[in-house]
Amino acid sequence: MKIAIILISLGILGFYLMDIFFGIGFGVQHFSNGVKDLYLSNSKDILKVSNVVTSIVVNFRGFDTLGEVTVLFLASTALGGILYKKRHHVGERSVLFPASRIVMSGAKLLFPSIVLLGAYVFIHGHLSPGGGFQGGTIIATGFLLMLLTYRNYSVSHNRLVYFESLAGILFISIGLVGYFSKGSFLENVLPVGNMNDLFSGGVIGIIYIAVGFKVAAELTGIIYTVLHEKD
Amino acid sequence: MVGSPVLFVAIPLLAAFIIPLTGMIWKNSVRIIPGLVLAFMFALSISLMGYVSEHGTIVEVIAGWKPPIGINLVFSPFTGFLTMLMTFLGFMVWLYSYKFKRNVDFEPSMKYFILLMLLVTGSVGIVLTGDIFNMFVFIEIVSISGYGLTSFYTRRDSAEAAFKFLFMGAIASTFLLIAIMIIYSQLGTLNIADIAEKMPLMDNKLKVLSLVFFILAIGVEAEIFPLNGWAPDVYTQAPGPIGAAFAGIVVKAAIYASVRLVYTMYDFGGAFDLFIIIGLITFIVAETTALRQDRLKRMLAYSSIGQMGLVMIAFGIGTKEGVYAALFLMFNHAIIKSLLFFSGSYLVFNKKNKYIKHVNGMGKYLPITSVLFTIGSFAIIGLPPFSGFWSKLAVLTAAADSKMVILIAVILIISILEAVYYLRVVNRIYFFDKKEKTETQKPSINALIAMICLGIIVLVIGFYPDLISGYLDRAATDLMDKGNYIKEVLTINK
Amino acid sequence: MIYVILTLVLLLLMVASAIYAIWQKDLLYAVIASGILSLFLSIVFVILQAPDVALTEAAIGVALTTIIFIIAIRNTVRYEDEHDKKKKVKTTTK
Amino acid sequence: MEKYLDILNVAIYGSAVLLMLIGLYGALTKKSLIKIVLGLSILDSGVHLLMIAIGYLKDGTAPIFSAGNEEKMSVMVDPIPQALVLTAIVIGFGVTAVAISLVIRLYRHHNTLRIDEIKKLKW
Repeated sequence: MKIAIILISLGILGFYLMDIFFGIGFGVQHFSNGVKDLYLSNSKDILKVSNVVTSIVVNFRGFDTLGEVTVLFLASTALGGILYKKRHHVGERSVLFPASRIVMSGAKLLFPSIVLLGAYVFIHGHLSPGGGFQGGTIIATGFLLMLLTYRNYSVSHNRLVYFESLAGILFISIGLVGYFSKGSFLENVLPVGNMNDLFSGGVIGIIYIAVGFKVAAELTGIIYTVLHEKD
Repeated sequence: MVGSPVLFVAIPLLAAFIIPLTGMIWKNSVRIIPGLVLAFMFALSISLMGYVSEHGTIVEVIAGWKPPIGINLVFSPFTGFLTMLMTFLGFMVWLYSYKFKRNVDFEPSMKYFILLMLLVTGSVGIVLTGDIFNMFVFIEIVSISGYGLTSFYTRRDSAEAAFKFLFMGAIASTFLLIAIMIIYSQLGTLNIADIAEKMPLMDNKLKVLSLVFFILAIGVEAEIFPLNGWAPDVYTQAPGPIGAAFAGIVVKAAIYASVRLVYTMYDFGGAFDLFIIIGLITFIVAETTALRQDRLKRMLAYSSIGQMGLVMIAFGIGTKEGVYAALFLMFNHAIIKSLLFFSGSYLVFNKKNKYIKHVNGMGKYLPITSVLFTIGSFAIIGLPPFSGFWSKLAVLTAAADSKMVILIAVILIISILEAVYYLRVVNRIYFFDKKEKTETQKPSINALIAMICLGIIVLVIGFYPDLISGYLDRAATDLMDKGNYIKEVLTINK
Repeated sequence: MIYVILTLVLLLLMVASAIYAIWQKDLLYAVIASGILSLFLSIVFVILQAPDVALTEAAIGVALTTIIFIIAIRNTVRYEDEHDKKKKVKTTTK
Repeated sequence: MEKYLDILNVAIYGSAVLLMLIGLYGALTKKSLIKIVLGLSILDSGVHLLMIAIGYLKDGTAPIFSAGNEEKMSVMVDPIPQALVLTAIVIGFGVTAVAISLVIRLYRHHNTLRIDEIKKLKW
């Protein structure tokens, strides 16, 4: 009975969703005077940033990114409050299978290059696909590999907090510098440089690096907290 | 101008990132800094309100891009009024819970204040922002801090209540994304003022469907009837002050969001009728359910849902008097329900299931708390010398002006039910004898100060309702004037 | 043409792995299936010209979400409904 | 080419909506808490596919200016849904992490994942 009600309501929902989106159409220009062209041209002419998604995420809609970083911060804070006790001590973590020697050496070999790749991705966020979130996540997966492979590998919790807090403070202080010198939060205060240069886009690169560090620290912290739960 | 709306978001986030560092050096700073920040936000809102009442709406752009491109924050008489109310309540909740006793070690309790501060920040962000996707981000901030705060007690049921809340919140956030994308795909913009201006271009069917998705999504936080299954459990299981924070801050922000959608973004009148229908159903169902509850906090939760229904009805009347009444009701409900939650948690302190029968004879043991609870009960029923009377009168007058006779009858009948269950509790406090010998907890001094502050506000507004009517009047005018909002936002010269 | 076919195949595989993830009683397999869904999704994002999103989805959807689910399964139960299997699994994984 | 576009219209929106429905079905009917969270994450994936599909433009290029194509602005796909999805994915991960930690805690209290045995509060 309950399943029947759920199926019927899902059917109604699906019907309306398909109706809406088939009507909207795929691969066509939907609107005539939206903000899309403004974003593209402003990103090219004023900010000199090649990757438009980056310029939207960091500058045009930078407030969203601030909120997003806060969501991750909140998630790791709430996680610590929810899983309140029975934490393993460092190095006492149980592993499903002990890693073989090949996996251990491979992980040791891969770890620096994963971190390097992550750093590359967030430093070049304004030139090529990628950026702070992607790079930060890649670095976090590197730490994840080490945590899974080595039984007694541990990340200093205090050091994670330092990185997290300092990166967050850097983000907001860049915003406040913009507010106090130009009159608007997160406004660009540095010269924008030339298109396709590493030093282009003014503060965008710096903010994305801060975001990268923050995301990496937060995701590593989340994984570390969950992994150290006693079952 | 002293300060700027962007500081409402920037300063708390800066503080939230600094607190883990200072907490390593000085443990007490994790409690004190959030309080200072909340006090700062309240002071800032007062100073900006003074500016706004003289010079008109402040529109603050982010990153130096004019509104259709960038995100903007709008501090108008309406949003400013709500911001002032929310930050004041946030500060009161902080003051009340500064020494709130709990039986777990200190380490999680430092997270409590960070989560509380960000809960208030997110709600203020929902109210101030002028961009629907930014509103989504703030709603997620509020939700996640809500999940953390709900499961804060280490009892087993609190995690379940939080999971329930999370389940509904996660589904709601996907609906919100769908609604945002429908609007974006048709109009190519995310700015509320810009959408409001271009709304006539949109197909009528899509307009209705996107509004339905919006209401489904925001209704979860706004406790609209079929979507409020989480609310009673969360109010029961969360720490006492958090119940007040939900009823006074989060729900107000969600109501604001739906009102902003219907009054500013959408341009068809049927939405007002939808508001009245939803509000009536919520009001009737919640108040009749509240009558049957045997646990104090569940009763307060259902009463809170019912009051939100009344607010929706008042907004649905659609005239300026209706908006005035709804805002007055929101103000009163925020203050009174916080007072009831604050004093109620001490009346049933440390009891296992917080049944209403636990308050028996508390009038002798906790005289001040009991008096404050009684004041709150009388005020929320709408007895004449208290503030609740004026707001209920305003609702009835607004309904009478619009010739909605059935509405008046329903509100009056349901109000009698409300009186029955509140007076039942008050009766138990004073005229029943305490049966079992259980220890009672005297409120700590900071909690007492917070409660007395709220009680004084209830009494003062009750005797001098004119103190606040100026603010309410300006806020109502501001909300009704849609063209002015669009003009203020889109023609900012920065 | 080739992209159209590739997209269709990927979409079909995505829906299939979603159904498998919901239908499968063994939670570990279900979680892996949802990880595979994310992998296909990130390829579809590349085809739809969204490389930034594809990178994020690949890193978060495939790696981190899956691993968090797997940690949760390790800390709890592996099978969806069978109570008698619960004890057995707990002893074998320890 | 128009014909393929029609097929893709049906296929992409259809599979996105299907993913959402499958996720919702799993979240609403399954009894295991982990299955419920899994359903929610599949629901999220469906919405993300939907959002990216709205921003797609026929024969479009990725919204990145490289040395040769500064003038090809009109054929770029819409960057805004991509930015929104980027935000939504990260937020979704935060919610999933919180949900999983709640699941672990519920398991610790009740020693089961089945929701019909946990139900103490009214659902």
